This record gives sequence, structure tokens and C-alpha cells, in this order.
Amino acid sequence: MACSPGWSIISRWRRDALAQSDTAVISNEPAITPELIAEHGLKPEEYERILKLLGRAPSFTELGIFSAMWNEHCSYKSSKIHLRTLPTKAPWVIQGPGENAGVIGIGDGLAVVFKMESHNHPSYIEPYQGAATGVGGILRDVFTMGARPIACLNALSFGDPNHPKTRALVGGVVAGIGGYGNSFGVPTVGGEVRFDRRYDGNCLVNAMAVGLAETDKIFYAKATGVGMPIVYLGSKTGRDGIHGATMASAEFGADAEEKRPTVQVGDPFSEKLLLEACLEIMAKGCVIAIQDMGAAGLTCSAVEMGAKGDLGVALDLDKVPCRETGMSAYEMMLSESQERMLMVLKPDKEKEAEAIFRKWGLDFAVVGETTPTKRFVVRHGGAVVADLPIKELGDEAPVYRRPFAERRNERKLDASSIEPPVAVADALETLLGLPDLCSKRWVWEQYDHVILGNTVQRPGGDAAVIRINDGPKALALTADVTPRYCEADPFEGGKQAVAEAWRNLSAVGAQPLALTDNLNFGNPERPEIMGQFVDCVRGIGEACRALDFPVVSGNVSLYNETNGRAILPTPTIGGVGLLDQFRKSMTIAFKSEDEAIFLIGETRGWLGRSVYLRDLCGREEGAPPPVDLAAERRHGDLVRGLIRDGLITAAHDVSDGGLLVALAEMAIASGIGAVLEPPPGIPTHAFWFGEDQARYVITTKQSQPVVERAKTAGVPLVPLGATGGTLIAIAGERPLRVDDLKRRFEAWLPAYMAGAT
Amino acid sequence: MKARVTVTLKSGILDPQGKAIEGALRSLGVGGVTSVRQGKVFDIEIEGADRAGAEAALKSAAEKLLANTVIENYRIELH
Amino acid sequence: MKARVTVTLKSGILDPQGKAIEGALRSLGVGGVTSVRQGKVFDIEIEGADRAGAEAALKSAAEKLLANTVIENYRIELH
Amino acid sequence: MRSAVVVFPGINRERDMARALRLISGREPTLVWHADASLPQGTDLVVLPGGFSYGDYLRCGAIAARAPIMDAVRDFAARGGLVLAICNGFQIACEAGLLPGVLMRNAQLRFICRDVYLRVERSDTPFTRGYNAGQVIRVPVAHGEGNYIADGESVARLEGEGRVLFRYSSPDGMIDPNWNHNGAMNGIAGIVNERGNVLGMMPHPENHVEASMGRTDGRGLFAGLVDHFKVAA
Ligand SMILES: Nc1ncnc2c1ncn2[C@@H]1O[C@H](COP(=O)(O)OP(=O)(O)O)[C@@H](O)[C@H]1O
Ligand SMILES: [Mg+2]
Repeated sequence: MACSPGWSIISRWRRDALAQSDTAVISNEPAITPELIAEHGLKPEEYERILKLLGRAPSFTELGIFSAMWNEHCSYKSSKIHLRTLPTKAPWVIQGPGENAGVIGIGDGLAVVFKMESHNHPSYIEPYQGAATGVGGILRDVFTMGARPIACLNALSFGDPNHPKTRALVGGVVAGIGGYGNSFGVPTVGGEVRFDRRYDGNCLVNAMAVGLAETDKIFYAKATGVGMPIVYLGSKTGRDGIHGATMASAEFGADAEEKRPTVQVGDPFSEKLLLEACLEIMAKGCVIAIQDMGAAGLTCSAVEMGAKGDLGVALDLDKVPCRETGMSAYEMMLSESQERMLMVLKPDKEKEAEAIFRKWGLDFAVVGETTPTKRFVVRHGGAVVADLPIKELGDEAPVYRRPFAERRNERKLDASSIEPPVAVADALETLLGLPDLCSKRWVWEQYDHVILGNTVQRPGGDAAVIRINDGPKALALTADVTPRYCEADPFEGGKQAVAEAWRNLSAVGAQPLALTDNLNFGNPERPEIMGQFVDCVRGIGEACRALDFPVVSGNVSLYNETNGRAILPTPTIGGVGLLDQFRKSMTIAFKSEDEAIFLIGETRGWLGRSVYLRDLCGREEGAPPPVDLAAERRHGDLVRGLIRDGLITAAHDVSDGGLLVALAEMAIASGIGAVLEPPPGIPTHAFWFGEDQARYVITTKQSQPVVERAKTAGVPLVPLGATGGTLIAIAGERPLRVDDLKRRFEAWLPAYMAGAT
Repeated sequence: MKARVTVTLKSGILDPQGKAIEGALRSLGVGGVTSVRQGKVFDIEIEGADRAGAEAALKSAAEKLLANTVIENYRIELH
Repeated sequence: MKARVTVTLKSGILDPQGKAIEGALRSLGVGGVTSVRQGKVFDIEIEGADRAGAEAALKSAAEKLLANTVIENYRIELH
Repeated sequence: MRSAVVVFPGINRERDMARALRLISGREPTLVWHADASLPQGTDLVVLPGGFSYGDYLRCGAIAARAPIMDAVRDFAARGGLVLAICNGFQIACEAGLLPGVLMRNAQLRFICRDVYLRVERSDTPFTRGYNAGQVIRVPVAHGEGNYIADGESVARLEGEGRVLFRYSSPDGMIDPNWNHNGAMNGIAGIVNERGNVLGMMPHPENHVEASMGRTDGRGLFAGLVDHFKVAA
């Protein structure tokens, strides 16, 4: 019989006790064959583990539940032991990894809730819906915790622009991210876009959401209390993305297009209603615990809520609102239909909560209750179709210490060994028009980046700046990684990704507070890939410790490879920083004529793994620039101080493309030119295009105090020249018109997307 | 030649639009509607009288552009 | 009962989407297409066997909501 | 100025609008739920804000235009009350028959969010008295379907009766296709009804009202409305 919310606790115990006898498990379901087990992505030894755990063979539904809970995506079985090494604590950290999103305090009783998550495989299969549902998923992670989303970012990696699939993927992914975020009503304010043939068969779509909550009104997944109603909220359940979770951890073969799961379709309208309804019942104090339904929706959310609370969960699938008829227990437990939540409700608030959801036109159904048995019991058609030990489902998931290969790091390239193929001026013109360095306006103009009226700095600078409520505080947000560095030297590359995010936040004047990561790699069962992962994580951890920049949330996406060809190691870092005065946020644009231009940091002319070396010399060689974390900290602190004290008028960190590209971006952003004088000693191409780290370009009207500040801080400060005119005029080089550089900078992406290149 | 290509969502694929329209019709007091699924039609004119050629062109149009065959089916009618 | 309501743009109303598709088809090398106009179809299920009642309901659905009769025409087929 | 902001499911710029009204009129607007049958007593200004009512499914604004509250809005307008319909609100007003024409897909078929320049065509209306005729203002747009289209006769009337209040223009006020991001007929960005008491416009003046945030070009519209009611009172 079906359970009704009206059950007495006693009778529930009896039923669960009954259910625990194996005989209660019905089986008008497919037999569990080795093939079926393999199809579920479970290795034979993992299946053995299941048999030992249960003392019997699992039912079909139970097999599905295990496959969902124990796949890479949900169990982090390959990455767990390494993620544990990351620093996650700081006085301002309220909640580190392990919940739906990380939480940090920013004073005034306010907390920032944020996380980044990948939707790589779904986006490759159906770019618009894949990217859209990726945004929807990360937004739910944030508002599940009681935070109202205030900004989104997205980090995108696509294949070679000339690969036949690339253009359609870019168009679909960007439209999907915009289509969801714009309709939901959150500004999408930052991110990155790169192109490399190594992403030909696996594009990366990493979406980050940031929300604002009151410190004392944050909600968690941990269920408490026995006999509490478990409520299903949001949209109805369909056969969407069944096996999505298992799929998301399966390496692509040539037949990827065949074994595609039913595609999930995003419904931003329902998500917006779900947001408003959830925040309303949270404010009314109806909620004990809440968990969004993401990968393997009902299964993961129910198990997580129970396991975290040391409680059992009894679900009755006959109560689940379904979109389609005749859905099996297996399908309901594994469905990835979007815009759904599971909640443990205060019993006395049930009617109030239901009324709120009805008002918003959303489904609301009591589908089960918490039990004292620590078992996960699922009934369908009155019969028990799953009865599993709830803690073990998570805790006993396999954990692998996979073998990994140390990478032989490459030698440092000597700049003098690299012949400049073209003059400096020609090189700059080429670089600014490259897919990786050109303006991404075509992308971010498809995102509503002004809604909510708090966008202080729009896309186009180093970090987006979002005012908090009516101010005066503001958040700085950025997403960064340099995959070509990570491949050449995963440890230095991991450090660099964190350092660049920290730098971008400092460049707008923000104090970096914490980060979220999205670790995208190939097949971890290959030692060289596992080696990349391990060393990147080591590098990230080292940088986080050195910069007091803890990791509070993150996501791992493995098996990003096709026919044995892996993506570049891509550990995307999403950084969050705080400004006390949004009015003081610094921008990259030159402000007026005749201001002094200085370079902060040391330039050795490091061309190894630079964009210059790759795209102008056609060489992908050498060690990437080393990251001196102590210097990063000194230099960033200096820049932040200069901004706070109003001593400088513009700031821009130096990253891809090197110093002259950074200077050109500052000129293009303002229409004001510059007269530049390279110091002697370093080959000019290495000086202008080397990618040494820990560097910023600043402009000032008050050179003297700036020079003194740098001296006392022991930070190298190099005069480069002055702003002014309409040209980038370098002593001894062909002068370049800023408006012409701007045209080149803006031209490539629109032309490419129009099919003109 | 005139042709019509009709593109509809595969069954089982969520149709948020249809769902919203269903609700709206209900609140507008339009009785008895139990399900709405939305699709697209493309009315296309093709020059030349060669039916086979036209059909081939329409098929590739549908496959390459008009339908997203991951989630949609299409039908071609040539008048 | 199953029905299909087809909504198309009135002639004379210009159709940016159709225009763009025309262009796209040309650049995809799909030959001979001289014009594309995009419309919508709604596949509707109505309960009850009374055809007249169903037709009335569909007509009011089309008039009240499915078509913007300022710029669109509609056609109802009841199967 | 007592204003009422109508909230339909899926609307998402009601907060932006409420802030602009609060900052400039000094009064917190009332939020009115789409399912309500009436507007608050003594409402001076009704606002249909931006967003994606009902997800923009079917046609932008189509479903919201048929919500219960819209009868009250129609009556309010029929009695001469001022209605400000922005972005999705403009689409809703057109679908509701409060304004002529329709807003079609942007010519490039992409959603566009950027600052645009608007030429204010006249200053002798409650909505534009805060500006000078011919003045160029810079405000953001954020829409995928803002391409204004109406039949020849309607457009002729709009132009003939001086009912186009805002036009997309170059920074120096030239009407130029290169500065018309969505392909709207005659660069039409905002129009009023025959009676001049219902304004529909695609751009978002409510997002440019704070000096500390950069630009204040949007203030004139709200400040003008406040004056209008001061004078009236
Ligand atoms: N996918 C995207 N979405 C939104 N903004 C983006 C995206 N890609 C790039 N941008 C913006 O373009 C600007 C330049 O990007 P990038 O070169 O990656 O900056 P940086 O080198 O400082 O990290 C940044 O402001 C960034 O936020
Ligand atoms: Mg930067």
C-alpha cells in the first residue's frame, strides 16, 4: 500500500523493518547480468562491493541507485583523496566544500554563497539546452542555501575555430547561457572563452553562480528529526537525462552521438518561480533541510539529506508528480528533470508552505518521511523496490588512489633563442585579433549584465564588480585558468590559475576572499592524466595557502576525452573578492592624457608557453612562467593599497599576450594612446610579449608617492612612458592607431560567428 | 515549388512553452484542453520544377538547420 | 481528441527569422530556396468526444491566445 | 507620486524599477500581483516592468496580457491614468491592445545587452518633460525581441501624430541604421497611445538613475513624471 503523510511513526517502523527482509524486494525487472552492470558504469569489483554491502543481489532499481551514487560525478572516487589536501578554512569561511555551495561572511550580517559547476558533455551533445541546464543547476545550488543569486560567470573552452563543429557549439552554448540567465533574471558579468584543437571533441562549459544571503538564514541539506515530511517541489518528473549522471562520467567514443541520453530541457521560467517560492517559505521558517535535485535527482538528494542527518529516508514514488505515464521506479529515481527540489519540512508548516507553492503554480507533494532506521527505502506501487543502508551508499562508495605519472617538466626557453618572426607592431596587430585574445563582446552582449542595477563594472575589465544591495560594499568576480601552462607544468599551472584570479580581483581594488574551482581533465585511469590532476591540485593548494585564498566549493569533471585524446588540463578558478567602497573600484581604461604609466613587477622576458610563441612562432614549447607567490602577494597588496588611497587612475594585470597586449587593452578601453619607451637589457619581443607573472600596469597623476610606496614595499616599479594622443607609439617601432587596434580587437569573433572567417 | 517543413519536439522531451500555454488556456476558461505541445512550421519556396532535387534540398535544410534532430522530429510536405 | 492549430504570419508582415534562415540555407549550400516564412504549430489534446464543442474550444484558444490576429493567421485541424 | 508595479510570473526587473521609483519619487511603489483584480486606491502611475513574463513563451507578453489584473490596467488607462510599460511591459502592452504594433525578434536574431543612444523626440509629454526635445540620452537595452513593427498605416499615424517619443540614434542624434541594434521601423524605441497616457519603450531608463553607478540619463523620465503629478496636485 502507499504511505500517506498521516502515518504514525510506529507503523512506519514496522514497515521499514518488514522492508529490510530481502523478500520484500520485488523483481519484475531485468535480471542483473554482467552486461547490465557494465552498462551502469560499475566495474566488476565495484559490483562485488555492492553484493558484500547488501548480502544479496541488488534489484534493478537498486543497481541504478548505486550506479548514480558511485559514479565519478557523484562519488568523486578518483579525486577525493587529493581534494582533501586543499585549504578550505579562514576566519571568514562559513561553509567550505561539501554543501551545495560555499559560504563566506562579508560583514554586516551578510554572506556570499557561490560555486562553479561543469556541464561539458551535455553541452557537447546539445549546446543550447546543455549550457542552459548547466546554468539552471548552479543557480539552484546557490538558492537552495537560501541565497538570492546576484551574478553568474561562465568559463568556456571550445575546439579549433576551423573544426566543423566549433561554430555551432559557440553559438548554441552562448545562446543557452544567455537564454537561461537572462530569463531567470541574474546578471551574467564575467568569464572567459578560449579555443584550442584539444577541445575539438570535448568543449568545456563551466558556469558559476554567486548569491547573497543573511548569515543567520543559511539552509543546509542535513535532515533532522524523525517522522518529518519529505516534500517534492518544483516541476514534474519526466524521463529527462536518465543516465545523465553515469553518462557524464563516461569517456566519449565515436558512438557518443548514439548513446546519448534523453536531453534535459531547461525551463528558466519555472526556475524563477522556484526561486521566489523557496525564498518565501524559507523566510516563513518552514524549512528544516533542503536539497536541489541535480545529477541523479531524487536519488542523490534524498540519500544526501538522510545520510547527513544520520537518518533513514522512506520514499513513496506513487506520490511523485510525473510528467509522463507509466514511469518505472528506476526511471523516477534516476531522472534528471530540471527545476526540482527536495525538502524536509516542519510538519506544522506544511499547509502554509503548500499554499505558497500553489500560488507560484509549482508542484508540491509529500513523497516520504525521515525514519530512524538509517535505511533508504523506496516504495512503488505499494511494493518496496529499494532498501539500502543510507550511510554506506555515500560513505562506502569506492575511493581510488589511482596511479599517476610524474611529469618531466620542460626546460626554460632562452628568449635570445627565439627569433622574432615579425616586428613588434605587426605582432601586436596579429595578437589582438587572435581568437584567444580578441574581445569577447559578441559573447557577453548576449548576456543581460546590467539587470538588478548593481553592476559597477561590466564585462571587459579584469574582474566584474557587483554592488551589494545599495552599497557601499561590492563583490569582485573573475574566472581564470591558463591550460597551456597546466599541461606544460601542472604544478606551476595550478598555482598560476589561482594567482591570476587573485590578481584580477586585486586589479579592481578588491581583497580576494575565497574561490571555487572546476577541475576539468581527461581519463583519470591513465596515469599521465592522473598526474596532471594531482599536480594541478597541489599547485592550487600551495597558491591558496600562500595567498590566504581558501577553496570553499568546487566541481570535478573527468573523462573529458575522445578516442583517447584528452583536453588540455583545465582547472578553472572562480575567484570572489570584496571592496569596502564600490565607488573606488578601479578600471583598466586610461583616464586622461599625460599620465605616467608604470609596470609593477619583474620582467625577465619569459616567452616559454606564451601566446606569442604559440601563435606567431608556431612553437608550443618550454616551461611556463614560474609563479613567485610571495611576489604575487606583495605586488597585489601594493596595487590594492594604491587604489584604496586614490593614488592611481587605472590598473590592469598582465596575462595572456604579455605587457603590450595589456597596454593596448587599456588604450582600446579609453580611446587614449600612449608613448612608450622599453627599458634596455631585454630583447624587445621578449619584453613586450613575455608572460612573466605577478605584473600589473598602472597609470597615475602622482608618480612620486607611487614610487615611494613601491620602494618601501620592495616592489619593482618600471616607468614605461605616458598616456596621450591617439597612437600606441613605441620608440623605434611603427606607431599604431588605437582606433585601428580596437577594430582588430573587436572584429574577429563577430566575423567568425557570421561565418565570414 | 511550395513546401512546408513541420518541426515538432520528440515525445518525452519537456516542452516548457506547451506547459505554460496549457495553464494559460485553463485560466482563460478554454475547456477540456489536456495537453499542448508547440512546434514550428517553415513555409518554403523553391525554384525549379525538379521534385527530387527539391526534396533533397529540403531534407538537408531540415537536417542542417531547421530541426535540432537531437530533440526534434521533422516532416516535409512538397505541394 | 487530437487537434493541430497552425499559426502563420500574415503576408506583408516581414519575418526577420525567415529572412535569416534563407540566408543561412544559402551559405549552407542548400540550393534554390527563394523564400522562407516561419510559423508555429500547436498539437493539442482535448478530452470529450463532442467535435463541435472541441472546435469551439480550439477557435477560442486560437483567437484568445495562440495567434496574435494583428499579424498572424491560424488554421485548425481536428483529427 | 503613488506608483504601482505589476508583477507577473517571470517578471524580473521589478526590483530595478522599484529602486528607481523610490530614489526619484521618494515613495516605495506598491507591487501588484498579476492575479489581483484591482489596483491600489489612488494609484497615479502604473508600471508594467521588464522581464520574461511566463518565460516569453508563445509570444513575448502574450500570456501576461491576458492576466486578470490587465482589465484593471485597461480601465485605468481608459480613465486617462498614466501607464509606463518597459521592455517586456511594452510587449505586454502591445499584446493587450494598449499600444499598436508588435515587437519582433531582433534583426540579428540575438539577445542584445548594451548601452544605446536615444533621441528624445518631444519634451511636452508627462513622460519626457524631464528632457529637451532633440536631447540624446544613453540607457541600456537588454532584449531579444525589441524589433518594433506595425502596419504602414499605424506607423504613419504614430509619426503623423508625434507619438514616437524615443528613437534609437547615434551619439549625436542622427537616425542611422548602424545605431539601431534591433532593426525597429524608423528606429522606434518608444511610443505612446492616441491619448498619450500609455508609454511603451524597450530600453531601461530605470538602470541609469544613480550617479554613483555611472550614468543618470534615465532620471529625467521619472523626475518628469514626479513634476507632472506635483503640478497636477
Ligand atoms: N564567457 C564570458 N562571459 C562573460 N564575460 C566574458 C566571457 N569571456 C570573457 N569575458 C570577459 O571579457 C574580459 C576579458 O576576458 P579575459 O581575457 O579572460 O580576462 P583576463 O585575461 O583578465 O582573465 C573579462 O572582463 C571577461 O569577464
Ligand atoms: Mg586580467
